[in-house]
Amino acid sequence: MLELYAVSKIYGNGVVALRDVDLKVNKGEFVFIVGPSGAGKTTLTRLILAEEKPTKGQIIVNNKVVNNLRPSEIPYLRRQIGTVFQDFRLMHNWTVEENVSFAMKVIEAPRRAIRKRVPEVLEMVGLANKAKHLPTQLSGGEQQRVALARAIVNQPYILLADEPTGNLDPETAWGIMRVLQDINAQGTTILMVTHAKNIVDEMRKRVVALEGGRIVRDETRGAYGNEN
Amino acid sequence: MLELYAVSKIYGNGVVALRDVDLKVNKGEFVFIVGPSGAGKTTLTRLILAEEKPTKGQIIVNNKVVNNLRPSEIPYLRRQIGTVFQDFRLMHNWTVEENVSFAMKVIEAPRRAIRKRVPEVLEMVGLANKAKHLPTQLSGGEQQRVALARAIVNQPYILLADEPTGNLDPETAWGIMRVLQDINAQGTTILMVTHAKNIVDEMRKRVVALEGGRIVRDETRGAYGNEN
Amino acid sequence: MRIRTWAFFTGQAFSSMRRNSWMTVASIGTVAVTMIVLGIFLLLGGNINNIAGNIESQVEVSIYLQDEITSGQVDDLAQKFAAMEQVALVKYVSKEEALQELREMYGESGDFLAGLELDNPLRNGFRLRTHRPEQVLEIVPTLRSFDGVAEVQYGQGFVEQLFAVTNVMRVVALGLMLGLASAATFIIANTIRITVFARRREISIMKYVGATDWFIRWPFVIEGMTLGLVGSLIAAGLVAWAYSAAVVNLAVTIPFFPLVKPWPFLLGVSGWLLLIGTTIGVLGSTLSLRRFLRV
Amino acid sequence: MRIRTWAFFTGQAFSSMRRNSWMTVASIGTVAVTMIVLGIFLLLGGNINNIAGNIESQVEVSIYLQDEITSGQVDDLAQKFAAMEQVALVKYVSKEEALQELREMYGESGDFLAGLELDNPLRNGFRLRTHRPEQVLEIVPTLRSFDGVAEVQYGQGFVEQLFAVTNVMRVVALGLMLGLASAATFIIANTIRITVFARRREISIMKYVGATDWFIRWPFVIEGMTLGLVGSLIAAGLVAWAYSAAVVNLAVTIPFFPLVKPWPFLLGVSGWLLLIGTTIGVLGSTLSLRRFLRV
Ligand SMILES: Nc1ncnc2c1ncn2[C@@H]1O[C@H](COP(=O)(O)OP(=O)(O)OP(=O)(O)O)[C@@H](O)[C@H]1O
Ligand SMILES: Nc1ncnc2c1ncn2[C@@H]1O[C@H](COP(=O)(O)OP(=O)(O)OP(=O)(O)O)[C@@H](O)[C@H]1O
Ligand SMILES: [Mg+2]
Ligand SMILES: [Mg+2]
Repeated sequence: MLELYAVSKIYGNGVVALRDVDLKVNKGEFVFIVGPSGAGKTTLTRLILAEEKPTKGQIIVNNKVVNNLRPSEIPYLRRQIGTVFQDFRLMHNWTVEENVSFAMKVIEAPRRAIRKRVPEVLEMVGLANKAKHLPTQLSGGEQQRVALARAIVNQPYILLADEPTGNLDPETAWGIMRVLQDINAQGTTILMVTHAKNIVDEMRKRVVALEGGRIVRDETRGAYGNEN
Repeated sequence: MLELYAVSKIYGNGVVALRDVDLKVNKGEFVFIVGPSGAGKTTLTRLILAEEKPTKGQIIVNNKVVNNLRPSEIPYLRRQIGTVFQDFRLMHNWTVEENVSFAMKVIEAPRRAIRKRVPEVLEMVGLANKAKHLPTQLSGGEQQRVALARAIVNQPYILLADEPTGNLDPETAWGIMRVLQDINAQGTTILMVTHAKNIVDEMRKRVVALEGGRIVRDETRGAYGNEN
Repeated sequence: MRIRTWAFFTGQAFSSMRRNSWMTVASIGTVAVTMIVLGIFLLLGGNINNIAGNIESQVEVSIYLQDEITSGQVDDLAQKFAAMEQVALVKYVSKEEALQELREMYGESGDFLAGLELDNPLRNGFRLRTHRPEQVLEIVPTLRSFDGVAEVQYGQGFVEQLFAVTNVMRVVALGLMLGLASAATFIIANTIRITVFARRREISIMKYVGATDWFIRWPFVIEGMTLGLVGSLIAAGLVAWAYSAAVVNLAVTIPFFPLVKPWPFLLGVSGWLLLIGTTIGVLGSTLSLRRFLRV
Repeated sequence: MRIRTWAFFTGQAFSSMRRNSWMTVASIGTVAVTMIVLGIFLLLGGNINNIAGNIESQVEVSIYLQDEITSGQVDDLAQKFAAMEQVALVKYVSKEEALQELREMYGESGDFLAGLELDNPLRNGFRLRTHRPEQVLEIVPTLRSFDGVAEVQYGQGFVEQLFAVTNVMRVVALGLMLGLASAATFIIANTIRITVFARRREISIMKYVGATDWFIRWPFVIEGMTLGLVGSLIAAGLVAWAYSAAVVNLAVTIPFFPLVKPWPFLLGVSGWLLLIGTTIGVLGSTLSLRRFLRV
């Protein structure tokens, strides 16, 4: 499903964000990516989305090499991957509903399917009553859940979620985790970047820990911190 | 220092974000504001900053009534209050250093003071080596710490911090909490909106819990959740 | 792409114009004002060209005949002149007619012409006009070579100067029109570029969600086209209205002033305005998008 | 405010222009192009006005004297004419001089004037010019009332028409200049509004950090001023260069064409361009800021 071979990323200003990262994620896995601020977690998701090109190494998504896709192929890669961006990236002057349905319009889904699916997903993230609001009229946590709704509305093969619970209270966060588990159970591979120690510790899923751009730990049923 | 009397806020679209909130915070206090997503926490900070006007009630900061300040007085109110916004609000095309020093230029601080203070504050939040970077070249947690640096650089009377650790790993978050405690010890009143249960539970400071726009709990040495 | 996608693009374009109403008004205003200025230049240019043509078309050749010539020879010459391909008009002017004209020209102060009827010092002759004024210069040598022709006059020196003036007028008018059309293109394209720039964040978000370049581009194309079309429609309307009014008014104030008639002149001018406005609207938005689509 | 704050504002303005280099180039380009067009209109307007004045200033009054008048009366009349405040120039033209002029006018085809010296049918007279051409119409009745004056001619009918034409030319030229100046103002102000709009987020952030309105405004004012100044400097330079070149060229091609001399004409035109460009730059940015400062 997702393979990284000796991937390094050095940004234009010389910052080394990733060093020789090898990672293989199978279909249907649920992986937590943890690590201190600036460890390279977001950079990893950017490379997978072809938002940045790796400086070295190879990235393969669904048996397709990502790092030298033609520009015209990138949209099709991104449609297979639902993404919750750390900074949400919502359209400020579109309603919640329009933000979510846009992802379906992009793949030219039938109008009927859109009308059925969007309220369903908004219900899942607990925003059914905010469908007609603009993101600027929402709280931080509500915006984050709109971003999640947009990411899952197309039932993508892979879900990249960059701190999807960062702005949520523990209770709402657990609600969201249940949604992610459901999606995962239906076959979606999930990579979730998070700082929520209690969630990682409780769920006991695979944990990949980054530090200074290197993978320092990769445990199948891990915890947030090193347990020894 | 900070007093709210029967404050209500109904947004233009009819959403009731705060209902009849009474709150008094004394000089030098450290207050956690907690509550579920959409409870009205950010709205509270917005009213204090005169970013929005309350629909009803009175807000007093430093013995000055905030809710009918003349537009020309608002900047002087905001200079007494350092703010970490939930969405950071950094200038994308200014370096970290410029973002932080801008708050000092606004109050026309001497150039020498700026040159001394800015690196000091960047050191405190652990970003001394990123001074010349643009926010777009920073990780989410790094941006959040720039926002904190800007908020504290002028040693304000009041610090409003809206989830200042939301994008930080637990270790970095604790580093930031120590910074806040230091500032608080030097006399700054702190209102911190947060979802970090373990931080609130550990620090045992005053906790104000909001729910549906109402204050449902106000304990002097409280915890994140209700303890009974 | 499917019909519902096209409907979406159109809806997209119109709701974006409504949401950014402020910027929409500014853009349409800029297009309209620029196109009005261009329209005025086109009208000026058309009229300058017309005036130049009018002036030139007054150029005629006067042929004076020898006194001893017979009327048979005169008819013969008339036929020869008419047979020349450059010649458009041949008119015989007897010396009596010439004197009469002189008298009309001088009016009251023409007293000194009194008594000349008895001993008319003028000569019989022809006046010729050519199809194109410049041809005057070509035919003069041939005319001089005909038997019975005493003298050929065409305002020697003056005609050459006149052509120089009218040519300069034409070049200046054309230069102004082309220059203004480029300026209009530049201004409108710039305005649209800045409005696209103001929305670069939205464009990048669409790309991150998996939209193809054309999916993003179409609403902008439709929007650019609409802005350009509406702006230049306003301009064309105002320009046409103002020119028609001006023509009516000037016909009263200075009846002899040779303004080009409104129809079909205005049809051409409006057509150019609409074509240029709409084209720049479409191209401006499409080209400006390019740099922001690279994410 | 302190000097370091002013230094900060200036630095701010320039680094903002550098960072948004793309938008800066677009704005300066728009100002320059718009101002070039305005400059061309000012040049056209000035020249039209000049041509109108030239044509009008050729208007003169011819006074024909009664044949029986004495030379003492003639001197007397000359003094009376010169004493009239509207009269700028008085010239005596004897009938011999008048005949000579006629002959020169007709050149070769003036054969019919031969022999008139012996029995000159023309009359002695004066030619007058007034300070302002319109004054011709005022003084004619007075002139007619003088003793010894047989007839007064000033091209009746024609002069009225001429004034009508030159007045229309002036009105059109002035209208075009004012219209174009408004258009330029509108386009430049619009461009600056859109660039300010594109930075509304930055403006609101400054306000949230406690900046006063003027603290935010000054860098924009300096930036707007610089954009306007640089754009109109470019325009003024190009217009001045092109006009000087055109004057030199036309002096060769059509030497008699009455173009206004480059100096000090160009000084006035450039001055206007710089003044308008800079003012709109400043006002445009200041006024556009208003709506975004309300946070
Ligand atoms: N566009 C960029 N240009 C240059 N450097 C960058 C850029 N983006 C990130 N960096 C740097 O690369 C490093 C890794 O950043 P990244 O965003 O991947 O961290 P992260 O693990 O997501 O951190 P966080 O938990 O704070 O979001 C950081 O040091 C950051 O400053
Ligand atoms: N500008 C606005 N216009 C209309 N409604 C708004 C606006 N801002 C917030 N709201 C609504 O007001 C309520 C309170 O929002 P607020 O941002 O204060 O919540 P919060 O407690 O900060 O939540 P979070 O923890 O998710 O940030 C929410 O229901 C939100 O949708
Ligand atoms: Mg990150
Ligand atoms: Mg909030």
